[in-house]
Order: sequence, then structure tokens, then C-alpha cells
Amino acid sequence: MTWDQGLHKATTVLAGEQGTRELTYLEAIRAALRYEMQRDQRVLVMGEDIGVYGGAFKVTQGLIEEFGEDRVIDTPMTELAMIYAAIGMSFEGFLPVVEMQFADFISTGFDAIVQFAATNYFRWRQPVPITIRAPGGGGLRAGPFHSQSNEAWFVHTPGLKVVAPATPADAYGLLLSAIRDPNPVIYYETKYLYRSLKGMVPEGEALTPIGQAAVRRSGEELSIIAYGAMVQEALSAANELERAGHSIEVLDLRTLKPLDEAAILATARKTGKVLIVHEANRTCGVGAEVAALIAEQAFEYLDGPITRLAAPDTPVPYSPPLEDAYRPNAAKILAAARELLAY
Amino acid sequence: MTWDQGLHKATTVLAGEQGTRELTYLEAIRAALRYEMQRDQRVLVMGEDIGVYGGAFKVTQGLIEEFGEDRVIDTPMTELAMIYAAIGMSFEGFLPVVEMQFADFISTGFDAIVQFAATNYFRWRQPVPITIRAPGGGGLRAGPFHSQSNEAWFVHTPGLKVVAPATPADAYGLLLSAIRDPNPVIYYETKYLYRSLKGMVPEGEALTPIGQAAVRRSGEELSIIAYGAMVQEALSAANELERAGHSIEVLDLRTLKPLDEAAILATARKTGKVLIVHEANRTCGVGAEVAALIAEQAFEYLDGPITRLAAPDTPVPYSPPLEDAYRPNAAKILAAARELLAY
Amino acid sequence: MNEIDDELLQQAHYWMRLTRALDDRGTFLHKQSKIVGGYFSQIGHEALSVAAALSLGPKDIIAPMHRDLGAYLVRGLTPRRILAQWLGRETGVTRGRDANLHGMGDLSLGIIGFISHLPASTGVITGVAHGIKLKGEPRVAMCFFGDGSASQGLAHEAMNWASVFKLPMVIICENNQYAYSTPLSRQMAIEHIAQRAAGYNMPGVIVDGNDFAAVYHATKEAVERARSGGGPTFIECKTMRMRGHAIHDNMAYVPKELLAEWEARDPIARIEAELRARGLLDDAKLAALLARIEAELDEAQAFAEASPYPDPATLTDGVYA
Amino acid sequence: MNEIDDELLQQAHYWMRLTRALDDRGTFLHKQSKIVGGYFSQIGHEALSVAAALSLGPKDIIAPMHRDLGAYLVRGLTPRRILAQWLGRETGVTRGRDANLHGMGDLSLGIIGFISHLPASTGVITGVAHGIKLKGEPRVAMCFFGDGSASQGLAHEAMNWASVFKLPMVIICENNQYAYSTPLSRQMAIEHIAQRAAGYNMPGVIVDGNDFAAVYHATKEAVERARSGGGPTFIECKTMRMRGHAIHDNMAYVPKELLAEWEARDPIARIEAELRARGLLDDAKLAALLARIEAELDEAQAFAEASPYPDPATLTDGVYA
Ligand SMILES: Cc1ncc(C[n+]2csc(CCOP(=O)(O)OP(=O)(O)O)c2C)c(N)n1
Ligand SMILES: Cc1ncc(C[n+]2csc(CCOP(=O)(O)OP(=O)(O)O)c2C)c(N)n1
Ligand SMILES: [Mg+2]
Ligand SMILES: [Mg+2]
Repeated sequence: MTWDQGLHKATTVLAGEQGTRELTYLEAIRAALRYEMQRDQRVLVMGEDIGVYGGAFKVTQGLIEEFGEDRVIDTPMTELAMIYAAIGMSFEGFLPVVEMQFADFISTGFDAIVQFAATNYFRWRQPVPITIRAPGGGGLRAGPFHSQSNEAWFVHTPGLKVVAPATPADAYGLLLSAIRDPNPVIYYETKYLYRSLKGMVPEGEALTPIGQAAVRRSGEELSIIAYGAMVQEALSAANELERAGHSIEVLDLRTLKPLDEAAILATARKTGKVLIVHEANRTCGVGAEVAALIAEQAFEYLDGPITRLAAPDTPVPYSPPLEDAYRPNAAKILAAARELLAY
Repeated sequence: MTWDQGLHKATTVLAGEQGTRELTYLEAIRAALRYEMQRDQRVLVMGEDIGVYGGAFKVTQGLIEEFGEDRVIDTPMTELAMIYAAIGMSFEGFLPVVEMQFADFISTGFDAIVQFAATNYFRWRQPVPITIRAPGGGGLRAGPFHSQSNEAWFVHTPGLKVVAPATPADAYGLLLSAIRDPNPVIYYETKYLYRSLKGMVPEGEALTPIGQAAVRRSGEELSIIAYGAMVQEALSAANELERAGHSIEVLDLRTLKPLDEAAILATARKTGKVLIVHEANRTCGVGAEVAALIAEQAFEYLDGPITRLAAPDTPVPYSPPLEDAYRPNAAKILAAARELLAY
Repeated sequence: MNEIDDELLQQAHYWMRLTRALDDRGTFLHKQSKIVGGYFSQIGHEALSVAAALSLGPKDIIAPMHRDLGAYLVRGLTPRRILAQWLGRETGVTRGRDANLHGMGDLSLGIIGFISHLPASTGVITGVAHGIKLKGEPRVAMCFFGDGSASQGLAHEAMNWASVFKLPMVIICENNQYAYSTPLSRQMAIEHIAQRAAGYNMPGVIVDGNDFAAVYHATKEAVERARSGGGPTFIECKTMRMRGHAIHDNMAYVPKELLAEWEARDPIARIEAELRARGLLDDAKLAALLARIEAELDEAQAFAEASPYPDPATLTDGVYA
Repeated sequence: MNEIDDELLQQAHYWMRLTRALDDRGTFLHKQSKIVGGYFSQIGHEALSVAAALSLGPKDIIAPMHRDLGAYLVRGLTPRRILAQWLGRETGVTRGRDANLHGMGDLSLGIIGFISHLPASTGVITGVAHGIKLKGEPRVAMCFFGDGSASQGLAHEAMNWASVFKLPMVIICENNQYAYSTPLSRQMAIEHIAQRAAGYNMPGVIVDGNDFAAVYHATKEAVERARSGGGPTFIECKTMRMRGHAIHDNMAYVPKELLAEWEARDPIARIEAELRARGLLDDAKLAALLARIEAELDEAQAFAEASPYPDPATLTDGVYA
């Protein structure tokens, strides 16, 4: 088969009837890659050690056997050329999914993302439909260079989309959407959840739309706005508070750029008290944007200070007592929420 | 003379009596470089075309004649190696000042800044006393790659300091402070002001401390918080409003990381209405952090929504009507301020 | 130039003359403040950019940079769209979004619009070549980059990638002696940039970049190698940037003798000497050609000047596809 | 190994044995979950890291990476501080801030702590070498990087910079056949990475990285060249990573024969054969040496385990100098 006969067409091979299955967060990512690769021959994956080895975290395990080395490309160790290569491939009609071995190494390919991919459509109307998978976050004692949550760099940069699934279903559904989106999408997956979080994941066309947050838990007194690994922590804290008689809403942002402003403002207006939580460093993080948005557009509805709980402005430390002090978790959310409830 | 005899010592050659002189913003930067290089033999400057040619904007003109090519280093065209080289030189006791030809090209040297320089002291207690000069900002019809205001990338990254002078005196005083600071400092200078803004600049030891904002104009009804090129625009708008009987405070942030939280909170508490202005893109910009800070810590004092006026989330466009629509200016500040005053 | 047939030589002559005339017009329009911001002249590069582009077929792809006006024109980007681009008009290649020669991309013509961050052309073309190879199509991807850009890590990564995957790619290195004010001696410790090709197990060819025929032969051979599965080739074209880096630069740093030496090797003078030798050109024919080109450019400029500026209301429209 | 005198050989033997023993202990402590996160074994690299470090003087500077435990030890970083580092204690080199071998820097010992983003060592050492040259001191800067790291643009930029400024620098390329799971054939299209040295007009030397004497001679010569103003040298040490990339990696992707071939070339077995041939080593002496080393490491481990974890209250203290 030549490219013209088949590859340019998106072929929905796998529609079938929709069931669901229980998958880990990691399995959900792999399932999404497989589904998209089966469905559309333009989709390919590439990265360091992702083929024969199956990836540093084994996310892509089995893909090279199923799809061959033309579509599962083990690359030289070179993030900048890799992202540029993905951009160039997209100009030839491919839909490349690039794996950064760790989100931390995305800075090595930075120019290709923020200067080229982000601006291209704006400049000469040529879309850059690439997806960059960035395994981020800490809690694994991996130190300053294997634990970063650096999404704010890209949330600030015009022309990119940024997503951060918190559940297996969204890990699946957002990856489908990211791959099909005509824009460069950075997909922050949370290493901490890879094997620790399981959930029901629909089969087939279960896309999570980019740009839509999800209310994970409805409540009246206080809104916790979180994303990625912090959503589970927020839910634990909210459950605990419920036992103490409080009614807490938890909003999972899911997409960090473009933000679901309507959902953010709706929850803020509903409860009047907002606690924003993320694992990334505090200053100029996504939480700052969410807070600013609320302060500007839901000002009259507020019954307390917009509160942020984020990592302090230090690199991610290695030693367990330091990392535990560094990283937000359910207990810290609980304390911050209690304080805000008491305001 | 060998290094050990002289270079390691900071030698205040130029104390003298302090006069002042009128300088353009650009001349003030050059004066600061000369002063520091005369004062301390550890200071050197390097960058593309900064020696023989005097720099793309002629900021370093005359320095190679005065200090020789060992201390005014024309480099190959390679931002990443250049910043790494500066880091390495700092380990040998030098205080290098690196010029990015345009702030836009700082992304090419990104890893060296955010991964190495920013984290080094945290990791093994070795300071990285380098200064990176980044000529930023638009208004010059220079398009998406010669107009960027990308400071938020670095404000978000722990371990860096970021300054952005708005006046010739601060261009001088903050550069002195940046060079002497034991940490990596990114010095955003505003190309738009290079030759268009003149002001009195003290001679000698007139350091502007890092971390201190300046109230440029005192007022009661509304605070405009700005930095860089937007300070002059804010002052024009404030003057205009004064003629209409309003009392406006203008706070010039001067340092973007670490922010002068006390000054920000003081002005917010004083006036109860805050308009934040910057030329950088809106989402997750410095304005978001300032707004979030106020929303969290000055909540009770607010009489109106915290308002941001920033560039929209697009690359900087080239064509004059587009760039004019893109970039905040006095007229747009005036409109936003009027709206907020009427709240 | 013996092996270049008359027709190709005449064709090349037209493109080189058009390139220079359009470039001169750019300078002129800048002096008139009609082009705001910067302007980058390519005078001296006509032979290499036109020859490299002419060695390609219609479905091949190029990633040029800021001194490859000749290549844009040969690929079919019209002076109308280019002039409208320079004047920041909605009818320009980037609809007033990108500045001067930046971003002049149009995949329907097989052209990738460059970004400032050099040498992005080498990175992105690697991906195009990789895509072509995966599709198994007999097409070629060609990039251009300069002597200064050769110092950037990306050039290395791209060449390595192209060689590991044996991609159908041709790398044109425009060694024009300077990167802005920086001479070769300050950029590298070697005499020929092509010496680096061995580090990627690819042929490293050195040609006189001001000799149309020499560049054409070298690129043609490399294009054929790429097309037939032989992998990438590195071609260093020795030339000279005959103007300042950008229009504001009086290039006081360039020794007069060096300029004079290259003035004597002007690519257009050389192709015209050959055409005259073959009896294909005389003063009258040249005058007619130049008049035709000026008329074409007058018309294009009129189009550009009559074109509207982009509507500010559309500012944020085009960020996402 | 003829030209290496007895004393140096014995010294090297000690360091190589200490390196391996400490490395084995790291693996052991990881299995005991005392080292959390990752652990990177260097087994196979002992000769090259020890030889390169021994060729330097006390005021020289090195920028090692994650498989250069031997070099850290030779430069004077004690097993105590290293073990405390691995266990995340306040008495470790980074006071619990950086992970496993990362960041083990101490300029008083002439060691730069590496970051993950490879090959930062090449970049930062370029600056050190530049600083040394500006000061006119007879000192040398040496960096280490791997075959995978060689694909990164920074390696190119750093080598180019070093050659343009003719810096007193020695570049040790540890070609251990793999970068994580990626074999050389997928990393580059050339046989020897040293072939790239010509692209920077610097000597490109290839040595058997498992032969202490060969590495020592090559590095010594390069160090002398650098010290006397002769500029940078590139030395490719052929070796083999005898364990997985990190401790979790069973390296199923490595052909058994390849491992066996390199097993037979074990650097420690080779130096011990030479010592025995010279009559400097026998079973009893070896047993005594190993016992001494184990005692040293027991004491160091006890120190590390008795050391406190960092106080969480100090978390944000050390961000700014
Ligand atoms: C990464 C990067 N750094 C700096 C610049 C600024 N700059 C624009 S062109 C140029 C010189 C380019 O030299 P070369 O590659 O030789 O091309 P030439 O202009 O000589 O044709 C420089 C330094 C840039 N465009 N990109
Ligand atoms: C820029 C960057 N990308 C990816 C990684 C992840 N990574 C860590 S070590 C390694 C392999 C390094 O290979 P090589 O340079 O040959 O050194 P070796 O581990 O074989 O000694 C990779 C891919 C990294 N550290 N830095
Ligand atoms: Mg050039
Ligand atoms: Mg290796």
C-alpha cells in the first residue's frame, strides 16, 4: 500500500461496540496509543528507548511488535531534533506522538516547541498536529531532574495546548483528543499515578474534549481546583471534610491551556471560596492564572481569599523528608481547606 | 599581573564623588557595564557581535577598545554553549555578563539557565553569579522573533532572579546589582526605551536593590502595577487621569523575581483597586502572580476586581495595525483604569 | 558551465536577475520606510539559491532561510505575495503576522517558512525527509543554513539524525564568510565546514557558491543520491554576503579587499559572461530582460501597496488551527 | 602497561577496586531499599575514570557524569560523603537535595556536580577551561560524556567553542556501546565518535577504555597538550556498560555474546594480571586489599546511616546564594 492509498485517510478501524475495562493510568495511556495507531495509520510514536525497550516506564511496551519500527521509532538521544523531526513529519501528513523520557527533558527541546511549533499556524497557516507526552511530577524520590512539573512554561506560551489527565479515563480520552487536535499539544502524564491509580476506561471513541474541566465532586462551601496527581489528593481531603459535615466541590481542570474559564468561574461563583492546588512551583504557576481569573471575573462572589497550595519555589528535593515537605498532598490540602472554611 | 594578584579581588576603582548625568536608557546600561568592568576585573561581557561590532543595538560599543578581547568576548553563534560557558567561567571566579542578541533567543540557551544555573546552589552550594542581558519587548515592528517578553518562563523557575528596569537610573542600578548578585540574574532590558527614554543617572555606586519595587507616583484611588516599557505608559495614563481629577498610584515592580510582595500588598491595600499591566502574554504572566498574591493576601481591602491588561495570547505580530492592537499602551491603560475607577 | 544546457542557463539567469532586482527593491522600499523593522539583503547568494532550487522537482520540499530569496522565487512564491509580506499586508505570505522574510512558508509550493531561531531549517527538514522516507516516496527534502548557524547544536543533531535514518535530504551550507559581524575564524577552527560531514558518514562537498553550474551539478547529484535511497549529502557553498547583515549594518568590519575579491566573482556577472560567450545574451537582450523584470516588480509592488493591512479585529483568530 | 611504574599501577588498582566495591555496595543498598529512587552502576568503567582522573593535577577541574565514580573518588570525594548522598542524608554531598550520583560537586576538590540534562558536563567545562585560559594559569579542565550524549547539540557547541578559543580542555567520551537501551547503530552512522574531532580541528584519539595504561597514556598526553597551550583533545574510550542503564534495567536488549566478550576484557582483571606478572599482587595481597576496602566502606556506610536526614524546615533555605 502506498501512502496515498491509505495513510492520509483517517480510518476508524476499531469503532465496534463500546465496553469499558479497568485499567491503570499507565495502561490507559498505552491503550490510547494503540487505539489511535490502529485507527489511523498517520499516527506514529517516537522517543528514546520507546521501541525495543518499551520506554523507561514501559508505557509503549508491545507497540513496536504490533506496529513495526517505522511507526514506533527509537531515536537518538536528542530532544531538540526529535521535536523538530515530529514537526517536519507532521508537514508530511503524520500525526507524531513524541515521548519525553521525563518531562524534565522537555527543556532540551524547548526551542522547537515554543518558537516553531507554537507559532507556525499563526505565521503561515500550516498546522502542527504533534503531541508531546511529558511524564511529570514527583513523589518518587527522583530528585530535581526526574520530578519536574514544568507545564507553566507552555501554558504561558501562545499557540500551544496543554492537558494533564488525573484519571485513567481522561488519560485515555485526552490522549485521543491530543493526537487528533491540529495543534501542538503537550500531554502531561503523572508518573506517580502510572501504577497506583486504576479506573474504568471506556473502549473506542471515548474522547475527553480539550478545554473542558470536570466537576469530580459537587459541593457548596468550598471549591478545590486541581489537576494531575493533586486531584486524587483533593478528593481524599474532600471526603475527609465531608465526614466532618462540610460540602466541598472538586474541579479537575484537565486542560491547562486553554483553561475552561466557564467552569472555573462557575465553581468560584457557586461556593465563594476557592483553594487551588498544584504540584508545580507556586510563582507564575497555573494556580496564579486561575486565581487571577477568578479575582478579575468572579470578584463579587468571593467570601474568602483565593488560596493557593503549591510546591514552594525550590527545585524538587530528593531526600524523603524534604520531598514530603515540598509536595502538596491530602493532609496539606485538608489543613488549607479548613483554614479557608473557617474564614 | 596574574589572576591571584588582582582579579579575584573586587577593586572599587571608581568610587569618586557622586554626580549625576543625563543618559538614555541604553547609555545607562553601557555605563553600568563600564563601571563594573572598571571596578572589578572579574567582570566580563560576552555574546554574539558584542565586541568589534559593539552589539546589535550598540549597547557594548567601545568596551572592546577599553577592556580588550579577553574581557569583551565575541562568541560563536551558540546561546546554549555561551550560557554554559558563563557558568563555567563563574566557577573560575569570573562574573560574566552574557548578552542575548534578542530576548527571543534565550530559549535556545534554556537548559543552561533553568536546569543548571537555577539549581546549582540548591544542589551543591556553588553559586552561579552570572547575568544574562535579554533585550526584550515590542513596538518596533520586529515580528514574533525579535519582540518577545518571555520573562515569565524564568519567573516561574526556582533559583533565578529576574529584573526589568523601567528607567535609565534603574537600568544602571539594577545592572550593578545583577552583576554583583551571587545568583543567576536575568536582566530584561526594553529595546523600545533604548533611545527613546532619557533620565538622570547617578554616577558610581548607585545600586538599585534587587527585590524592591518603586512607587513612581503616589495616589489614593487606584494602583497601576507595571514594569519595563509599561511604566512610562502607565505614568502617561495616570497624568491624564489626574487632569480629570483622579488620584492614581503607579508601582514599578523593577524586580520580577523575587517580587516585592510588601510593596504590592501595600499599594493594593491603600487604594483597593488594582490594574496590572504588562507587555508579555496574559496567561500565566507576571500579572497573574501579582493578581493571585493580592487576591490571597489583600482580599479584604479590595474595592473592585483585580484587573489585568496584558498582550493577548498570540505571538507578537509584525504588521503595524496588528502590533498596535497587540501591545498595551497609555490609551488602553486609560480605558481600563477608567472602567475600574467607575466600578 | 559546459554541461548546463542553454535553456536551463537562460532560465537560471532570469531567476537570478529577478532575485537581485527584488532584493534591490526591498532595500529601496526599506529606505522609503515602507518596509518597517528590518530587511535582509541576499546580494551574492543568487547563484546558489537558484541553482539548489532548480535541482529539485515540483514535489520536493525546501526549508530556506533569510538569504534564499532565489529559492523562494524558483519554487513559485510570487513577487506579489513577497512584497505584500514585506509591507505587512493581509495579502502577504503571513498576512502581516511574520516579519520581512520570516515565515514565508507555503507547503503547496513545497516551502517551509523559517523562524529566526537558526538553524530551525535543519531540524524541521529532517522530519520532512523522515516522513518522505516512511511513505516511500521518491521525493527529496533540502535545507539551507549558514556558517554562523553551523555552530548551533541543532545543526549537529539534525545531521546526525539524517545520517542515522539515511534520509533523502540535501543540506546546503551557505558559507558567506560572516555571521552578522562574526568572521569564520571566530566561528570555527576548521577551514571548510564540509569537513564535518565525515562525522555523520555523509559526503561533504565543497563548491564555489557563486558559480551557478558548480552548485547546480553538486546539488543535482546530491538530489539524485537522496532520491535513490543514498542518504543525505552536505554541500558547502562558498560565497560572500555582499551587504551588511541587515540593512542598518554598514559592515565596517569587512575588509575592503575581501569585498573587492568577491565583487569580482559576482554570480550574475559570471552567468552573464557565459551567456554572452554562448551568444545567448547581448546588451539589448539584457536591457529587455531587466525591463521585463522591473515591470513585473512594479506591478507586484502596486498590488502590495494597494493591499489592505490586516484587520486588527482578527488578531487572535489565527493562533489555533 | 610497561611504561606505568609500579607505584602508579598499585595506586590505580586500589582506586579501581574501591570504585567497584563502592558501586557494588550501591547496588546492595538499593536492593535493601536504603537508596530510594534510582541507582546507576558504572561496572566496566573503572579503568577509564580512574586513569583519566589520575592524569590530572590537584588544581585541575573535572566535570564527570553518572558512570565516573572512579574519578570522584580519585579527586578526593570520600565514600562517607558519597554514601550519605545516596542515602539522602544531610551529610551527603548535596545534603539530600540531589538524587543518587547527581550533583556530587565540590570545587574545593575540583569536581563539578552534574545535572541530568546530558551532556551539560561538556558545556560547563568549556567555561571553566575558558576561565583558566583567561587567567593564564597552567591548569586543565576535563569533562566526561557518553555515546548517547554525543548526539546532543550541546556536545557539538562545546567542542566547537573549545576549539575556537583553543582552550586547555580534555574531552573524555565514554563509548560504552549503549545509551540506555539504544545501541550505537541507532545513535550514529559512524564507527568511531572520535571521527568527529576533525570537525573541530582537534586530535581525536581512540583507546581501549578497559586498559588502564592505554587510557592513562592518552589522557596524560592530552592533559600535557592542554596545559602547554596546545588546545583541546578528544579521547574516545571504548568500553562496555556491564549492568543495565539503571538498577531496574535487566538489559535484555544486550546480546549475550557482546557481554561475554567484554566480560573477558574486564578492566580490573587486566590490571590485576599485570600486577601479578610484575609480582606486585598475589591472592593474599588481594584479599587484604579487599578487606581493607570493605572495612573502609563499612565505616563509611555506618557514618551515612547514622547521619540525620535534612531538616524539612530548611527546605527553602538554599535556593539563593
Ligand atoms: C539562535 C539564534 N541566535 C541568534 C540569532 C540572531 N542572528 C540572526 S542571523 C545571525 C547570523 C547568522 O549567520 P549565518 O548563519 O552565517 O547566516 P547569514 O546571515 O550569514 O546568511 C544571527 C546571529 C538567530 N537568528 N538565531
Ligand atoms: C537531555 C537528556 N535526555 C534524556 C536523558 C535520559 N537519560 C539519562 S542517561 C541516558 C543515556 C545516556 O547515554 P550515554 O550518554 O551513552 O551514557 P551512559 O549512560 O551509557 O553512560 C538517557 C537517555 C538525559 N539524562 N538527558
Ligand atoms: Mg553567514
Ligand atoms: Mg553510553
